[in-house]
Amino acid sequence: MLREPMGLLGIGLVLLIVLGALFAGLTGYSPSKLAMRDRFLDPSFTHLLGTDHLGRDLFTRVLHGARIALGVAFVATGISFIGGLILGMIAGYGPRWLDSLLLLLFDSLRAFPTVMLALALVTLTGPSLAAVVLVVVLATLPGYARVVRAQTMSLKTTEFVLSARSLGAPSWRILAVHIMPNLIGPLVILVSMDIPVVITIEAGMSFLGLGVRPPTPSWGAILNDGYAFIRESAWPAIAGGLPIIIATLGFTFLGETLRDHLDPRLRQDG
Amino acid sequence: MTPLLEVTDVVIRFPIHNRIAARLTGQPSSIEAVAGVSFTLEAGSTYALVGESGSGKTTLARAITGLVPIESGQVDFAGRTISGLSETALRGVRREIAMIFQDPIGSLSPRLSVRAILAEPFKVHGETADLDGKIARLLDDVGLSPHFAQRYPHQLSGGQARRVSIARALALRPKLVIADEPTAGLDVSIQGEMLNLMRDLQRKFGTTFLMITHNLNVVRHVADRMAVMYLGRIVEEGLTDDIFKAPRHRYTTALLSANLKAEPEAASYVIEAEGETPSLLNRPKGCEFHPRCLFKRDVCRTDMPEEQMPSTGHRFACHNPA
Amino acid sequence: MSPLLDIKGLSVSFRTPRGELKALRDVALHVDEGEIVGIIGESGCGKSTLINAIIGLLPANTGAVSGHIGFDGQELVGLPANAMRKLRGERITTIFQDPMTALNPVLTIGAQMTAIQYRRRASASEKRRRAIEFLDKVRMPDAARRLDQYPHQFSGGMRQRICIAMALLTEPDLLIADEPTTALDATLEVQVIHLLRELQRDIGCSVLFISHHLGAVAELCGRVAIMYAGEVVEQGTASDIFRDPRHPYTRKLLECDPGRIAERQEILPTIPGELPDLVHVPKGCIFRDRCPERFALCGERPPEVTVRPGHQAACHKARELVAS
Amino acid sequence: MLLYALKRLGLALIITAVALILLISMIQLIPGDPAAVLLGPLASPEMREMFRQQMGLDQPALVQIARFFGRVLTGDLGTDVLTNRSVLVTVMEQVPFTLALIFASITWSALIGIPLGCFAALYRGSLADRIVGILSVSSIALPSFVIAIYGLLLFSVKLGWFPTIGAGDRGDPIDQLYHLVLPSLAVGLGWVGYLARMVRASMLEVLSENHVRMARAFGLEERTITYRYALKIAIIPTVVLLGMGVGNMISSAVFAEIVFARPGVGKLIFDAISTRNYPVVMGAVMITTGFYVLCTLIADLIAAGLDPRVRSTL
Amino acid sequence: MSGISLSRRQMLAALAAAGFSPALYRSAALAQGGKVLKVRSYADIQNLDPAFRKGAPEDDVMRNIFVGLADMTPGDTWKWRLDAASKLEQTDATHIDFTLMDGLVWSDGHGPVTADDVKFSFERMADPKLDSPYKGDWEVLDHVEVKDDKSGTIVLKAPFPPLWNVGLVFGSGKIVSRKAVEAMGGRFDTKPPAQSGRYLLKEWQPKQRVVLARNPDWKGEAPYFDEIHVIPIEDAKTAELGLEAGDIDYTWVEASSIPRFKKTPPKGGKLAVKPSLAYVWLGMNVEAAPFDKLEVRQAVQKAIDVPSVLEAAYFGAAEPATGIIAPGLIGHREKTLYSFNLDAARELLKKAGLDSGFECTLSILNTTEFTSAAQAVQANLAEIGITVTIQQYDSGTFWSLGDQKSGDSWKKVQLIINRFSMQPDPSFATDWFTPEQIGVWNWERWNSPEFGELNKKAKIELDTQKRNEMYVRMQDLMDESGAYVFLTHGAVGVCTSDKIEPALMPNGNPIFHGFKATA
Repeated sequence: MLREPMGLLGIGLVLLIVLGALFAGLTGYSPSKLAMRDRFLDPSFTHLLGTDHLGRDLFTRVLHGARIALGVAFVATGISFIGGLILGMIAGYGPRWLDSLLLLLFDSLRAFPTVMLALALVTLTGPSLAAVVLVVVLATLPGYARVVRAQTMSLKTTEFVLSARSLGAPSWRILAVHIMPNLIGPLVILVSMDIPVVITIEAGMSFLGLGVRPPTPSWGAILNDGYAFIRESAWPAIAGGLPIIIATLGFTFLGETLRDHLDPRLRQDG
Repeated sequence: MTPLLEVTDVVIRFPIHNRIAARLTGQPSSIEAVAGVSFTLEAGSTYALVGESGSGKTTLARAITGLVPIESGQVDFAGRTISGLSETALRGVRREIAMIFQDPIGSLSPRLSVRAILAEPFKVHGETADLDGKIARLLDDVGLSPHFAQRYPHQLSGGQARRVSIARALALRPKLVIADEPTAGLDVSIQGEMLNLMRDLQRKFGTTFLMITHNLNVVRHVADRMAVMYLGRIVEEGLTDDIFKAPRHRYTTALLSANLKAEPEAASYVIEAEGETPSLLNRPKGCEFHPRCLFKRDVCRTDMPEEQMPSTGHRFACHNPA
Repeated sequence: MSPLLDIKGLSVSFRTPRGELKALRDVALHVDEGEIVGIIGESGCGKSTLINAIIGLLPANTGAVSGHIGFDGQELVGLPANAMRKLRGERITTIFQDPMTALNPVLTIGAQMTAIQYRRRASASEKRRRAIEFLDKVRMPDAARRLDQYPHQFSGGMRQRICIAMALLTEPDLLIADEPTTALDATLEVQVIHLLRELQRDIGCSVLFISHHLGAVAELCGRVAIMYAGEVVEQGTASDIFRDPRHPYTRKLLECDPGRIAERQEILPTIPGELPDLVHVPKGCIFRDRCPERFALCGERPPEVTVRPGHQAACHKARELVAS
Repeated sequence: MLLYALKRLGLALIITAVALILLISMIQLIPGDPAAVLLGPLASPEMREMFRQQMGLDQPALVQIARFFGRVLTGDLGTDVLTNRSVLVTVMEQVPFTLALIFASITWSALIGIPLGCFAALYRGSLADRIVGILSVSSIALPSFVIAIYGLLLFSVKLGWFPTIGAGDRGDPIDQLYHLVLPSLAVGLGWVGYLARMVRASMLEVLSENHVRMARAFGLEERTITYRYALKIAIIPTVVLLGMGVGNMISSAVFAEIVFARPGVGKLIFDAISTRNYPVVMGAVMITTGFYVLCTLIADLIAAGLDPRVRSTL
Repeated sequence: MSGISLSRRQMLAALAAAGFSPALYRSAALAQGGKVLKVRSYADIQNLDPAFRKGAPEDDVMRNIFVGLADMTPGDTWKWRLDAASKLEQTDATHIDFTLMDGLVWSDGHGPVTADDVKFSFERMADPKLDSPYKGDWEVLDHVEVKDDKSGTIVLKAPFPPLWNVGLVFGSGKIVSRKAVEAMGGRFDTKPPAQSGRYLLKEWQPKQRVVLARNPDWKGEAPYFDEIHVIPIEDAKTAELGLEAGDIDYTWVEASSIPRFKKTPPKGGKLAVKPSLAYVWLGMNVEAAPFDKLEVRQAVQKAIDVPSVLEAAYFGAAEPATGIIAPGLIGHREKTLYSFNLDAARELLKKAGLDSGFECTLSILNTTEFTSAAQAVQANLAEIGITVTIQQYDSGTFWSLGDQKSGDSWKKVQLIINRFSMQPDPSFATDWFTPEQIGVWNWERWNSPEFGELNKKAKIELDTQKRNEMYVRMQDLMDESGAYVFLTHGAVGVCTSDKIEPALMPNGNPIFHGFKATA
């Protein structure tokens, strides 16, 4: 795993973000303390990424933003992962009527434009991290469920599942012992490559004014503030956009190397 | 004494993908994989179902243990009717009937260790007392050293994987083992080992074997009785020796002749069957083998041959037998 | 005259996580013009690596390739990729094992058969005519109409005939058939083997026929080579090999074939033991720890013993092991 | 083929219906009295009551749903309470602009993304493949409104090449095209990367198949195999992907419509929700959901058409 | 340009091939002939009936397609001037005589504009049956006497000075044609039946633009431009860039951009800063604990450092406010009664027994301006132990927060930052803080009968000195209630292209027909 350069790059970037999130408090600045005097400062040694329109240190806010990004990313994709896994398996292995019902539900949810979903939900619950997580879950869960359903249906006819049935194993055991372990690998890869999309959804919601409550320093909020004062200084927008790119690169390469390693077919052991 | 397994007039039908289109355009909306098959299996013996791909032999085998639904007909096992039972009712039966599948490595769950694979039958039926002891004994029965328990399927050779699936099948000492192409995917040198192993286990535990294969050489050495299947029907059935010595149905003769011997300049082989097995979507009229048969007569084209019994236990259905 | 294909001292190794896997070691084999040579070998004996070496399609993790592959006087080992590519499809063609996946599912048969004639300066209709001619040769009924159909509209047997027609379409000097009948039913296998023999006589190309089915090789091939764990252990005419095998592995292989055993046996013969690990190749004879005839001398590398003209076996006891 | 299309169309209608039922139930939960928000607190109680009647909000949810679908079947999507013009007209006026934006974005991102994917697959493992990999992933990560603003700054203000605002004069297609360039750049850029990665993955899958090995054995050039034969198969899953993408591209279109002040359905929905203009919300969502389902259906049909194995079974 | 009939695909290919020759685009835009004025509005028009107009976008358009008896003079001081009237005179406290100018005629052949049309236009505004949201502007109207087809007298029930600052000059004073409007059932929306202004509504492309074309029958002073394109642009950033790229000739900018444009003027344009009449304030719901205690409210009043809040929200472009009435209007106060004093604030909290601090919410509209201001207030209140959670709302939810008739959010609201726009008459500010407005616009739910009385009297007080004292007293009452912290009146930055000379009211509102090209 560690030999491919892409794998190293992926792990390195993800580690960078996780470390950033852990040591956010050590930069010596508070993420929300206002300092009007030194607003829109360019990056310097005292302020690695400069300061925003309220004079707050952007590097600190980005690090605190990492906590939110990772939080939203892992909580949201976690829920979608588990929800998608269970619903997908039920749809794939269960009776046909249940399958078409669930499929109908998945497709209807996916038919909803994401922004429409976000708008309706946020007006429902008010802007908060929970709303962002809920939007992300509703936007990604149907996709995972469909993938799991497709794989469950192909695994259903494999000989090791038939032999388990011929032993008299009940359905739940077949799902848990034989089908799920073979699903987890590809699903983890799909989910890890979806994390960047999740982060951009949060950024998009902040842009529409539906994001997290100020002064929470989510990357989307920083980017959105940077957008509003783009003419004053380009740095806040860059400071907001850069971590999103780094996170995306990190998780995507991590996902790809995971895929090469978890998919036995691609393994080249001669 | 009553036979261990009795299959009478079993018909199995599969719906094809879009029924509406088929019904509108007059095509058949489903295909008949097994078209009325009957045979009996004596306890302790080995019975072979022989046929080429598309003959329905695998479908029939899977139907016996309820993996594939039967449209009509009946399956009796040790005096009890087991066709049409619900999944839960079938669980008891499935202790008595075990299955070995065709792909040596593909029939083992890729993410489980050999130990977990062998523990599965015991866990499913709640006999987990002295689990490790049982597993060790099973590995020994099939000639695998204990350290194989930690290996994973993709780390096994074809032969080793086949031994694991045999061990799994014998875990609960079933009365009947249905082996689907046990020698497929194995080299000739290893096939012998597998057949010897199955013979020893039969002698040791009195297990009855129903073997599904297309390899006539194997059948000649292992099976007591055999049946030849073509397009979902049994065209000839009888003692293995009788059929090898005097095959009557033209398809059986073709099969035997196509079985190339490893002797150069042996009598140059006359091809006794043309073309290939037709698709089940449009079954030929009359005797279904007539399009490929070199000895067909006009009657073969129009009506189905009656079944004849030249000697006890030997039957076939052919208008112009060998 | 020199053989069409002359392989001497060919060795191929692969880089694997466990180390250098020596798939082929010092293989010598030749095919004369118009001759059908069979290669018998069980899984893991290196026959696929041999084919890939000949047609220059070794996989990415190939390590060292040494020795010589002479083809009509031209040395193929080390030949630049482009020059090798020109040979493939023109003078050397291949048929593969699984007909179901050998054809491009989204192109019609006609399109695929004209595509492989891209080197010939001929009009499209001329290429179509030639395709139909070869489909007739492989006894495809109503070839003209079926040219515009797609692979999934043909049965397994039909698809293998199409592959054979494609392979012979360019009238190659050497046709390599890699287990062409393994995936077919017996009745069909017989027809394909007869077809191959007939077409070989008609076109006169040499054929390298690889299989693990002894009956098929015996039926089709003039000369036979037996491969075991990356080495050619014995080669000679078909009658010599099948009647008077001199290498213990060949003898055991023939003994195990249930088809050859006349009487019904209680215990079937087998070759006990496992294939050797080709990363740490054992010293001396490769078959040593599974060989019933092994004795002290087997520790050293066995010489190429010529039992009679054209019949060699790599075993110290080759001369004594006369058929009982 | 027709029968399959009809079956899918039926399914499509059901999906749109379920999506709308989800929407109506969600609207029921939204706090605040829509009438008050829409008419403003100045409006008198009687006016508010009359308005709530008109929008049918005083009925229980089920009646509302039944009434809504009843009217929809007759082609009447209700009237926009503010401008009391028919919702159908209000929404359909905006649809062409969003369609133009979406198809412009998809066209250029496919024209660049797909060949890029093939190129990366052809030279897999090389430095070029890695660079394409990094670029395509970064393009996915960049939110479209950031690209939009930088595009505006560079191309409109500094270089003055492209207009900043609106969708161009109605009669003049050239002018409309000029107004499409920057917005489609912003919306489409993410798609270039996504398509490149997807095409590369499905191409590698196809290149490992047996018939490609056979093509190589016949001496065909790697380039011909990749671009002519493997692409024909690899394009099939990509078309399905494009169908789904075009469908929910309305979400990313909203950002471009806001930043470039373009008319469009995305912004129409955004404004309608903010002013609680439910008839317009319902009508617009119904048309966008219908559009999504239609796109996925068309994409599936094209994919089925491209794959002879599927085509023959329909 | 339209001669080439290229298929869409060829066009894309041609453009790609030609590398998007920019020259082609630039020339195309200018070659449209005729003088065209392109201006921004913040939203699309929805209803052009004076009685049911929605907001500023409709006002800007109506000002050009309709005429009123009078309108506001562009410039820096608020005074009215004659528009379609040749004579307009307040003869006594309750009578105003008017005479229409000659040659005023309705479009689409609806005949001349008559005094009867003026009677119809004003009486329909006050008509309870029509129930116009703006009926308050003319509630004091008794009836309109028609002398002849050109002149008449407006008879009021009581003296009403604000009429001259609002009713007569702005939207509610626009004259519509009785014949045409009654033919459409008494009201219209986006298709005005008859127009008589300097321009006519030529075309409306929803969400895209409104095109006004010169009215050939206009007899008065001819406006400079042939056509006016009103383009709805929500995003301020886009509008600024549009101006600098030359796609629009007029836009207002956010206060926070004013310092930047002062330092470096917009490319190809100029900035004018106008004092805004609007008022921004921090309100406290007097019924929501702990703000039901006077000491807590006064503590908050003393804890807010207004300049720091303005620095955060407007980058110093806006001056602190002393009340809800902007400078230059009657009733403007010199300074507030409370002042920034943290220790006093902490003292007051201790008195209220809350010196250990407490939590509360601050509800705002989700714009950048308010978000920044809220975070500054949050920081200020944190100094005295109050932890504030900021609740951002989209416009739909925000504007119904305090409205009693739409749910129960009015109970939960604690702190609010809000901004009301205004007309140049003090009554327009004080009206919203009266007891009658509790549960409508008086979200602080501050009930001061004295304030209500003063508001009624001031509206009909003719003596400006007395009126001034009343409004000052009313704002003092607001200070004493503790429920209000006045922040600013904001600032209006107007950017116009160098090529045009804008006609702006004192608060920056545009009079498009007054726009001219620079000399």
